[in-house]
Amino acid sequence: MPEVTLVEAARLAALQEMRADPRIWVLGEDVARGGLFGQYRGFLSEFGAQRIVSTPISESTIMGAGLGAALVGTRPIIEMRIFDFAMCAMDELINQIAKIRYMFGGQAKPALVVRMPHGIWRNSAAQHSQTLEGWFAHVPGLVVCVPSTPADTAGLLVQAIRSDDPVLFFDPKNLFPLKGEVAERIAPIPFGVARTAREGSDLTIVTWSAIVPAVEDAAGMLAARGISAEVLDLRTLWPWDEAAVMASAARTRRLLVVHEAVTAGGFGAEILARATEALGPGALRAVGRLGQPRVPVPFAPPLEDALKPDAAKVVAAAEALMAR
Amino acid sequence: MPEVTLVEAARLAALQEMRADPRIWVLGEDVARGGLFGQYRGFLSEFGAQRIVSTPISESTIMGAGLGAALVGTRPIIEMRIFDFAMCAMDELINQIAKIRYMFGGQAKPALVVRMPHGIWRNSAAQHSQTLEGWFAHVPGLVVCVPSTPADTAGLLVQAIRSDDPVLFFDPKNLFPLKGEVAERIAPIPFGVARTAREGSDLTIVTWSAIVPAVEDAAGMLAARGISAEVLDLRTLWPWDEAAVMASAARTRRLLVVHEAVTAGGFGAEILARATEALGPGALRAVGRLGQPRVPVPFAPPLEDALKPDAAKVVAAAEALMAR
Amino acid sequence: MTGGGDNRARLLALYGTMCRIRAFEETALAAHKAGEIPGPLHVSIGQEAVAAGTCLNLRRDDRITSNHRGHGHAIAKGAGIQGMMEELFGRAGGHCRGKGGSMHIADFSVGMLGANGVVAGGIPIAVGAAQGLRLLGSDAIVACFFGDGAINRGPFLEGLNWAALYTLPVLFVCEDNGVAAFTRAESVTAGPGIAARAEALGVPATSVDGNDAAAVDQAAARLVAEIRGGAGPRLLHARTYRLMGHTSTDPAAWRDAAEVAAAHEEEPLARLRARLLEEGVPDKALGALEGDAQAEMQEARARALAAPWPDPAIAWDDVQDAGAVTETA
Amino acid sequence: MTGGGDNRARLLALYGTMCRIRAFEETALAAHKAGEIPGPLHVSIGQEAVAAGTCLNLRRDDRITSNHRGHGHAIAKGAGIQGMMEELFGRAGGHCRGKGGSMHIADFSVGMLGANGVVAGGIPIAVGAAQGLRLLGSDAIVACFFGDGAINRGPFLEGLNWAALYTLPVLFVCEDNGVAAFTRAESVTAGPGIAARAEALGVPATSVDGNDAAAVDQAAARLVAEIRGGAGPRLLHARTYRLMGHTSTDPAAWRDAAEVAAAHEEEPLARLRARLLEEGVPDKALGALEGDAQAEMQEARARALAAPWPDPAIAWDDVQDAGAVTETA
Ligand SMILES: Cc1ncc(C[n+]2csc(CCOP(=O)(O)OP(=O)(O)O)c2C)c(N)n1
Ligand SMILES: Cc1ncc(C[n+]2csc(CCOP(=O)(O)OP(=O)(O)O)c2C)c(N)n1
Ligand SMILES: [Mg+2]
Ligand SMILES: [Mg+2]
Repeated sequence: MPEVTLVEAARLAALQEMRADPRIWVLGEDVARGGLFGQYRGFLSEFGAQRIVSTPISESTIMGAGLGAALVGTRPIIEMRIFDFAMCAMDELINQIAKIRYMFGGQAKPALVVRMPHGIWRNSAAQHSQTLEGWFAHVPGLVVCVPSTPADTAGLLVQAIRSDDPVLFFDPKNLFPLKGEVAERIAPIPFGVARTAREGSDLTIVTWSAIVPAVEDAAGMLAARGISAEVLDLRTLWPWDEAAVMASAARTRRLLVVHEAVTAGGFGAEILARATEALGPGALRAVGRLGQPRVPVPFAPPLEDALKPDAAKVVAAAEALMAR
Repeated sequence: MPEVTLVEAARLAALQEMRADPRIWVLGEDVARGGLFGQYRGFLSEFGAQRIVSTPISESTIMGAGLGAALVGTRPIIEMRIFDFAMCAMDELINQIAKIRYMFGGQAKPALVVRMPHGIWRNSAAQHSQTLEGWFAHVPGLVVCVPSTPADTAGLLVQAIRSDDPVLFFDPKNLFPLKGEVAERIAPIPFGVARTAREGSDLTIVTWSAIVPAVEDAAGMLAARGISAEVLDLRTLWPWDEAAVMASAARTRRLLVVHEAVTAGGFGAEILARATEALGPGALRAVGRLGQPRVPVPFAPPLEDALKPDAAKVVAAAEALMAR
Repeated sequence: MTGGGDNRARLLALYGTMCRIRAFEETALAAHKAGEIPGPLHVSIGQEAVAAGTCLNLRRDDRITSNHRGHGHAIAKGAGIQGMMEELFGRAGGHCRGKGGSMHIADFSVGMLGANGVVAGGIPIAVGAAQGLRLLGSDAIVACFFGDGAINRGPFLEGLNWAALYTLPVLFVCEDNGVAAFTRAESVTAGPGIAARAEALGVPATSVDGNDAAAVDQAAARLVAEIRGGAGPRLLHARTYRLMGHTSTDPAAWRDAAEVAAAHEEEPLARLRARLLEEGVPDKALGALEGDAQAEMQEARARALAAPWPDPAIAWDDVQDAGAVTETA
Repeated sequence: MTGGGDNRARLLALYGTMCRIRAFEETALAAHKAGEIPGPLHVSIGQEAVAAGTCLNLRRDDRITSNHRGHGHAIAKGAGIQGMMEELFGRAGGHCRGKGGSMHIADFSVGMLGANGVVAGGIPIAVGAAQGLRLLGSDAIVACFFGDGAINRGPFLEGLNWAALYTLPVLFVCEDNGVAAFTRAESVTAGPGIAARAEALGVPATSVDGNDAAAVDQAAARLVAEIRGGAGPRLLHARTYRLMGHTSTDPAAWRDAAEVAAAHEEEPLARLRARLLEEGVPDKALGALEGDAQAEMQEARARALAAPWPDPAIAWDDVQDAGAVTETA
C-alpha cells in the first residue's frame, strides 16, 4: 500500500468516487485550481468545468446550491475552504439541508458532503481556527465525520460520498501533511465505528480529529510512566461508537475525553454524560475532559500554545485522573 | 407589584433602560410597529425612528450593524424576530461579535444584546421551533440568557442591556402570555445565579426557558407520589450556576436535566459532565437527561406532542431515576 | 403548453387555476379560523395571477422553489390538492405526512421542491437545482418564487450572480406585493428597484402587472422560451397586492381602508373574469369553474378533517439513514 | 486635510504614505520569510494608492473597516507602526497584544475598527458604525474597504441597501485588483460590474484608476465631502493590481509573466514618483522619503524581534466580563 499524505488520501478518495459516478461534482472557491490545499489537484482537467466548479465567494449559495443540486439527483461535494466560513452558510446548512428530508416527509434525501477543513493551524487566529464539530452532533439530520489518519480520511470520505445523508466532513487541516498507508482501492469505512488507536487497561481516552496524534504520543509517555491508556479515535461524532466507548470505560473505569474544541459545551460532555447515564455513576472511578479553555484562539505562538491541548497536557490530565 | 405577561415584562424592561440611556437603540424587522410580539409596542412614538429602526429583511446586516454601532459606543438591542433566522447571521455573531474583543486585545467591548425568541411554539414546524442555546455556551465571548418567568425576563434583560458583554437573550416565546409580578422599578438580576423554583430532597432537576412551567408541574405531580424534587431554573447558561447545581446534586445524589433542546449534544450534557467531574462519579447515584429526541420539530400536533418534553415525560424520567 | 397567447382556452386555463388557488386559500382560512389547521398560515389571496401565469408555461419536469406564501405556486405547478390540504391539517395523508405544514409544502412528484420558512431560502436551492439538472443532461428549467422582501437578503445577490455566471436555466419570479410582513417595501428598499438590481447582476428583467394574468402568462412564456433556449436566467418582476394580512390572524389594520378597497378593484380574478366575459365566455361557464373549485376545496377540507392523524411513531422517521434515533432510544 | 488637489504638498503626502505602506509590507514579507512572523500574511503591494488616496481625506475621528489585506488601510489611517509590526510578530506590544495578528489588526485610537478574516465581514460593521455615529450626534464618517471578491457575498447587497436607505455616512471603497485568491474576478462576477451593482442598490458610484494616487485622492475628496454633507453613502471603485500572490507564500505562478510585468509598469509608487519628478520635486527629496520609510520599518522590525512575547497568562484575558474562565479553572 502506498504511503501518502492525509490531504492526498482525501484527494484519492474523491478521485476514485468521481470516476465511478458521474453525478458527483465539486463546488467551492478555487477548486478548479486544485483547492486551497491541493485536495482537488488535477480534477479540472479530468472532470471538466461542469463537475469542478470554481465559485464566487458566496458561501450561502455554495451551500444552498449544493442542496438544490442534490434535490434533483446529483451528488455534490460542497467545499467550504475553511470551516469558519461555513458560518456564512448556516441557514442553508441548519435550516435547510439538515431538515429538508424530514420536513418534506421523506420526499427527498439530500445526498451531499460538506467538506470543512477545521482546527487550529499555524497561528491563523480566532477566525480561522475554530473546532465546532460538537454543534452538529446536536443537529438532527446530519452525519459528522472527524477523521485523523490518511486511511480513515480516505475511507470515511468514500463512505460520505456514497451516503444518502448529508455528511459534514471535517478535514483535519493541521494533519494534511501526515503520512500513512492508503489502499489502491479505497474501501468505505462505516460511520459510527471507533478505531482503537492503542489498547490499554488503566484508563480510556476518547478523542478525534487533529489532536489524535498528540493523544497517541501522550499514551506513549504514559506507558513509560507505567500507565496503560487505551485510545479510541471516534472517527465520527454522529453516529458515534457508544458501544466501544462504554465497553472500554466499563473495563478501565476511568474515562478521559480529549478534543481540540473548547471543553465547555463540547462533544466531550455528551460522552461523559452518556457514560454516567448508561453505565451508572458507580461504574466509573473518575472522568475528565481536556479541551481548549473557553477562549477564542489567539494568534501569538505562546498564547496559542498556552491554550491548545497537546501531549503534555494530555499526560497531566490522565495522571490527574489516575490519582483520583 | 403589577401582574403582567412575560412579553410585557420584557417590554417594560427595555422601556426602562431606554429611558435612562440614550445610547440604547433597537434594530430589527417590524420593530417600529411594535415587533412581532408587541415587545416594542409604543417605542417608536416615544423614542423616534433613529432609536427604533425597522430594518430590511437583512439578518446578516441587522447583526453586523449592531456590532458596528456597538464599536462606536452605542448600545444596540438586536432583534432577530425568531431565533432560527439568526442562522442567517452566524458569521456576524460567531466570527465577529463573539471574538472581536479578544482578537483586538481588548480595544473594544461590544456591548449589545441579541434577542432571539426561541422554542417550540404552536406547531410552527422545523424552521421556526429550534432551541440551540447550548451551542452558544460553547462559544467564548458570549453570555447566554434563558429566562422563564416575567420577573426573570425583566431583570435579566435589564442586566443584559447594562452589560458590556455581548449577551444572547433567548426570549421563551411560548411563554409570552405567562403572567407574573414585575417590580415598578426593575432591578437587574446578575448572570449566573440560578433560581430555586422548588425545594426538594430526593432529586435535583435542573432546567431553563420555556419548559420550566412543565417541570414545575411535574414536581407537583411527583410530590403527590411521594417524591420530593428540587427544581433549579438556571436562568443563564453562560455563566451558569455550577455552585448551586453541585450543592443540590451533592445533597440529593440524583440529577436530572430537562431542556426543550435535543438531548444529544445539548447543554444538559455539560451539566452532567461537570457534576461527575466535580463531585466524582461516586457522589451521585443516578443521573439523566430529558430533552427532545434528535429529530427536527414536526408540524402535526400529535407528532410534536410525541417528541416535545412535557410534565408527564418529566415525571416518568424522574421516576426512572428514582428507581436506580 | 408553450408560447403565451390570449386565446380563450389559455385564459380559461389561467382562470381555472386562479379559482382553485383562491378557493383553496379561502377554505384554508376558514379551516384555520375554525381551529382545524394548526400553526401559521400565509395566504396569497390577490396574487394568484403570478403563480398561474408563470406555471402555465412550465413543464411537469420543470422545478419550482417557493416561499412561505406558497400554496398558489404549488397548486399552479400541479401539486395534489388533497395532499396539500391534509398537510395543512397535519394529517398522515399530507404530502409531507404532516411533518411540514403550510410553510413546508413540497410535492416532488410534480417538481415542487418545497415552500420555505426562511425568506430567500429558496433562491440558492433553485440555482443549484438548475445546475444539477444541467449536469444530468436535462433541459428542464427552474422557476424560483420569492417576495419583494427577499431582495434585501444576501442570497438574492449571490443567487442571481451565480445563475448569470453559469448561464443557468432559472426564472426568478419576484412577487412584489409592496409589503414584507408589516413593513412597506419602499421603506426598506433603496435604489431604483428590483429589475435594476437583477440587471446589475447580469440577469435581464421584465416588469409586469402581476394582477393581469394574461400579461404574466405572456411575459413568462417569452422568458421561459429564452431560458430553455439556453440564454441563461431571467427575472420576472410582477407587481401585485396582498389583499389579506401577513398571516391568517393578522388583520393588517395599519393599512388605509381606501388603499385596500382600491386594491380589491384591481384584484386579478375579477379582472380576468371581466375580460373573459368581454371575450364572450358565458357567465355560466365561469360560474361553473368557480363552483367546481369551491366544491373541490370544500371536499378536500371535509376529507382532511376526517383523515387520520399521523401515527406518533413516524415522528422518528426520515431524519437520516446513519445515526437515526429510535423511539425507544 | 480636506478637498482633493494635485498640489505638490498633497502629492508628497500621498507619496510618503505609500512609501511607508510599501516599506512596511516589504519588511513584513522579509520577516515572514525569515520565520519571524507566524501565520498567514496578505500584502497589498501595488495597491497602496487606494488606501493613501482615500485616507488622506479622512479625519482622525472618522472610522474605517478593513479586510484581510489591510496593512495599507491601517497605516494610511494613522495606525502606529510599531504596534502593527509587533502585532504581526505576535508580541506583547502589538495593537492587539499579539492576539490578532495580521488579519485582525485594529487601532481604535485612530478610528481603525479592524481588519477582518472574513471576506465582506467589514461591510455590516461599517454601516452600523455609521448609524451609531449619527445616533451619537457625530459628523464623523466611515470608510469601508473591501475587494472585488466581496461583491459576490450577500453582505455587499445588504450593507449597501442599508446604507442608502438610512442615508448613512459611509464611503464604500472597492479595491478591484481583478482577482480573489487564485480566481479571476471576471470568472466569478456576472453583470456590468461593481459600480452598476452599487447604483442598483441606491449608492452612487465613481470608478477611478486606483493606481493613480492623485485620481483616488480627488475622487475620495469629492465623495467624502458629499457624504459629510449628508448626501448618504458613496462607492469608490478603484481598479488596481495585486503585484504579489494571495498570501506571502503564494507565488501566483498561474499568472502570465507578461501580465505581471505590464502591471509593474503601472504600479502606483513608480507612477507617482515620475509625476513628482515632473512637477519638479528633486529626486533626492523623494529618495529621502523612501529612505525614511525603509529605515522606519527596519527599525520597527528590529524592535519587534527584540520585543517581549506576551505573557501566556494574558491568553485568558479579554474574553468577556461575565463568565470569563481563568487559567486555573
Ligand atoms: C430570513 C427571514 N427573516 C424573517 C422572516 C420572517 N418573515 C416571514 S415572511 C416575511 C415577509 C416576507 O416578505 P416578502 O418576501 O415580500 O413576501 P410576502 O410575505 O410579501 O409574500 C418575514 C419578514 C423569515 N421567515 N425569514
Ligand atoms: C467568507 C470568506 N470566504 C472565503 C475566504 C478566503 N479568502 C480570503 S481572501 C480571499 C479572496 C478575497 O478576494 P478580494 O475580496 O478580491 O480581496 P483581495 O484578496 O483581492 O485583496 C478569499 C477567498 C474568506 N476569508 N472569507
Ligand atoms: Mg412582499
Ligand atoms: Mg481582489
